[in-house]
Amino acid sequence: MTYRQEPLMPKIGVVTDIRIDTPDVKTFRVVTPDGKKAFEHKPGQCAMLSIPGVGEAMFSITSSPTNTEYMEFSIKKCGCLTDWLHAMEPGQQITIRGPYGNGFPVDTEFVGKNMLFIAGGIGLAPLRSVINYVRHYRDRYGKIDIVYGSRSKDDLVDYNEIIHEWATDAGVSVHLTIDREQEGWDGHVGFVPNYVKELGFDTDKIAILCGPPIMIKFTLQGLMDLGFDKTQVYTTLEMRMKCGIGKCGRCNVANKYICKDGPVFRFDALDELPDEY
Amino acid sequence: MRKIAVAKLDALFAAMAKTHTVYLPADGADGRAQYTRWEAGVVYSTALNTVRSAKDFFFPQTENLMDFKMEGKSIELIDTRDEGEDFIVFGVRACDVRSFDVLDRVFLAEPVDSYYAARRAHGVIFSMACTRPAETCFCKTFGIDAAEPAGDVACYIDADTLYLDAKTEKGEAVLAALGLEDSDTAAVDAQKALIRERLDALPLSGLSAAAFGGDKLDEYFERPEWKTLSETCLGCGTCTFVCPTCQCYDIRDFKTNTGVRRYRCWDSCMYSEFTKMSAGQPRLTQLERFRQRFMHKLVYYPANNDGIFGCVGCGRCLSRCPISMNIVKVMKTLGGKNV
Amino acid sequence: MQALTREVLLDRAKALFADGTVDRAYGWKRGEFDYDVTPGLFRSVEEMEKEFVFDDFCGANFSKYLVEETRKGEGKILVFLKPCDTYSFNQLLTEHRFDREKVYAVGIPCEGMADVTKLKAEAAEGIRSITAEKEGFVVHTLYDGDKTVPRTEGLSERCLVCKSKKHVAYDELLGEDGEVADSARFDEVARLEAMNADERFAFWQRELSRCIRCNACRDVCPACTCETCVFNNPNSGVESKAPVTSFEEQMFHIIRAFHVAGRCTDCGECSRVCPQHIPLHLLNRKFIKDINAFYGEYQAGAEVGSRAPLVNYTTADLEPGEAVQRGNEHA
Amino acid sequence: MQVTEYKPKIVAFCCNWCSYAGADLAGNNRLAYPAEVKIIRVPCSCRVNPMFILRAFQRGADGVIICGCHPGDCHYTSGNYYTRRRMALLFSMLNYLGIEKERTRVEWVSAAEGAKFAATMNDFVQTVAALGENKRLEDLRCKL
Repeated sequence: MTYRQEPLMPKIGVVTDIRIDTPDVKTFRVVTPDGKKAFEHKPGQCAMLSIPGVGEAMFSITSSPTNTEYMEFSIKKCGCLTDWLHAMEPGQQITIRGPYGNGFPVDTEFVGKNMLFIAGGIGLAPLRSVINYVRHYRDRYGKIDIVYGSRSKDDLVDYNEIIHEWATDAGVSVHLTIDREQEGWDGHVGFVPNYVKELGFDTDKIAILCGPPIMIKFTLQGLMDLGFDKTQVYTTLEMRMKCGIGKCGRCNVANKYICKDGPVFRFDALDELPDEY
Repeated sequence: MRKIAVAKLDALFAAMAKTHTVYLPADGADGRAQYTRWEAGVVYSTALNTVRSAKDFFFPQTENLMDFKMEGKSIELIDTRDEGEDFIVFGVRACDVRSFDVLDRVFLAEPVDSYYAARRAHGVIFSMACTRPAETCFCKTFGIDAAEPAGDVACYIDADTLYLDAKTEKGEAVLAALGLEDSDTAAVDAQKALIRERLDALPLSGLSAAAFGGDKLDEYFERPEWKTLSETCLGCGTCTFVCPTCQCYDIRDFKTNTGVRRYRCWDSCMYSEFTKMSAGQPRLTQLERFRQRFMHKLVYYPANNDGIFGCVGCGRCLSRCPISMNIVKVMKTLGGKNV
Repeated sequence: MQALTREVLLDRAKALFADGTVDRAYGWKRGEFDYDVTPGLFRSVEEMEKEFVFDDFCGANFSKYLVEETRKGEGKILVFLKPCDTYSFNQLLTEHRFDREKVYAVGIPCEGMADVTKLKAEAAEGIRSITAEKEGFVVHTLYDGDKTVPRTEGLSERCLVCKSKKHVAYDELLGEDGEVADSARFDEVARLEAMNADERFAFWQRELSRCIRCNACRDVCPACTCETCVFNNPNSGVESKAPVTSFEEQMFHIIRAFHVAGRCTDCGECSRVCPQHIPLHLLNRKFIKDINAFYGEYQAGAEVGSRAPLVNYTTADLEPGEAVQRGNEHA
Repeated sequence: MQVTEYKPKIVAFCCNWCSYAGADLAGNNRLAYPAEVKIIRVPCSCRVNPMFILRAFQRGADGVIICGCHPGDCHYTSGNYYTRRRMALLFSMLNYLGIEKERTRVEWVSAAEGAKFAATMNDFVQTVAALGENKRLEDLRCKL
């Protein structure tokens, strides 16, 4: 008896385009060697990318499932593998396997709702796929608000897409902020949690948070103060992963495996888990 | 039920070896039993248990997953899986047999791990009843009956006779091909009664796991006792590596002279770098790592697997831990009178 | 049987807690059976009264725990040190690994500690209890009645060849101090040296191939106190977790032993904790024996501040080529 | 069938201040030594960590030689004295583990000793060639 299907066996992917987003974030476009998408995914799902001999790691898929041609990954340079990825040139092959994780409930709980996306820094990466998905099926959802902040103007990921595509859509409001005053920036200055409070959103919407833990903590508090319920707020978690399929045993928080049962969690569900993430 | 004289064990193994590779416990260089590939001259050891568990047969400490050849910008993926060979593991104790169920629920859950599944399909388990359970044994706590070991074929040694009882079709097929003499069950029944008597007399026979289970997260997670229990833990991997049910693994790449070999190896939640990311470390101290291991066995695993515990009571960690800290002490400390 | 009873130690600990000298104490904790004693940190007299033990199964050496524990809290830590533990204690002090001011060390005599594996081997399966009597260890078995194991057969190897009954560090001493012993601890090394290369290779392959890379030998070693071990460091290029090939087994054990060469006090903890019973002390002792032969007698930890042989030299040191010859010849 | 002559792979760690220059001099003087000797330049012989030596064997070296300044001539005053002690203990340990002792060597070669460098390498290659391939300290995976 032979089991030909092996979840740990990756596919070969080709990096066809590398876009420099910020000084430490690049966005990689990946297709199979015959030019197709490696696999279909849901917004918020992840994939294991690897350079053999360097390592394998989980990254969120930043492109929307509605993109039928390729997948994109926005990756911040922060370790051994990401250093290598950043040093790559287009045409380089990598390995890819997935999709992993639960993704956002875009076709169930989100349908018909107003949406509030709140991201900080590279935290925009997992949200971008949802934002573009929601924009693509615009009539299924209500009003869209996007709050996005980063250290400086140069650290805003996907700046051009935000300004020229998202902000120009009907029914989409984009609120950008940077941490400190900067020359050439006439937008808002301040941290995301405060900005969210200042903007003072109505509670008739779903909020999705993604960013550094400290931002999530204070933004969630801010949303609670505005009257949001934990059942309206979603986030994604990050843990070390090796297998991506709930077997290698390192990404669990209590009995939930982040790679399989996550990375997307609603805050009321997260409350039931111990604070070990 | 079938039988064969213990004096003819070698002939039995030789017959098995015609169709299967046979592994059995044999005393090693250090005088302690280890699973060994049978060949003429290898003597079956009746020692209660091997130092390493039997999980190696299905989930070896290291195994190659695939190879990569890299040239310029391109990567070639080479599937190195082979068909595998049929094998028999003889003399597996009841606790270790249960450990395969525990591992199955991880590796055979969708998506199925093909490496593990192939080995499981090829392996035939001959279990052995424990006539002399040790003071460190507590399989009964987890509902395992050492008098009635599961597996494909259950074996009993009584005086000069080995009795073999096929439990599955796979086991029956192997036994049928061996052409053994039929036997009544009288001797085995008597032995079962004796074993159960002995199990009841063990110092840990009263240990109960009823206080633990999938719904006990809140009850145990924040308990202050974790600090004192884990305080002198060395953070080594002994308990996890001798444990028959510990299944955490790492996937690593080795650069050969011409390419890359991706392999997997056992990993331990006790290691500080187990969960370390470039973005941070969710389990900062040994307390969290220690807690993870025992919570996984006693709470998380049952929560995900219909209440089955992730411990089989084999007692290996009881005798191997460098600081003699173990799951029994953890259960007794946390569970108090209920244990 | 130990010269001092649990009560003597306990009384002293109580007094030290009572007069405020210490606010916590390292000591041995009673286990599930007679032999599975756990090293533990006690925070009160009550805890000690309940769980503290001192008998023939208290092999664990507390010195290494002091590295982390002395970084916490303001008060002093009471630690009981057997003679061999005091050498580790001194060696850590020499390397400035902990604050001596935060420790109150009580030296206690040791009559040698039991090796449970040896007793288990004698008793086959099932130990109901073990008592140390004059004639030896009396093992009350589950199935075979009582068995008496002569003390010399039940003691750990390291205790049978004990290098010293003398305490080299303490704030106070309970009981009698002993003398540095004329130990036969290098005999086994010499026996290996006398073999030919093929035999030695076969011996070590047989032993090291059992290694499961649990790292217990490293993690228990009082000389291994790097904050991040090279074998755990992904940037070292040698990070590894499993003995994938025989090379990796050798690599790990050579480097482990080499890294503590000249600093290893021969406390024997590595061999005590090895779940696979690999005689790891034979690697460490080879280094000690060579150091003694090449550079003069040196006992790590014998005095605080002594310069370890590998961070020292003389202009007349012997050449590596000769060393290999001598390493065999002086056998 | 033609039998190709076995050529051992040798890794030579050479101190930048002496033997590395010595190797240069050997080249300039057209003193031949086998091409199988792969030189790795190190700032001082005491830069050579025991791990480097084991790694060389892992990756397929059949012999490892460390060349440094003559005792007393270290560019950093005393580096080679430490090398001498370390390697004495390491080589003795390798021997104790049953690794052929002829596979490891330390030689002191100054920048002026081009001839000694060539002679040392020739001799070492011959010695190792006589032993054959390193089987005891190799990592079979590297052969893939």
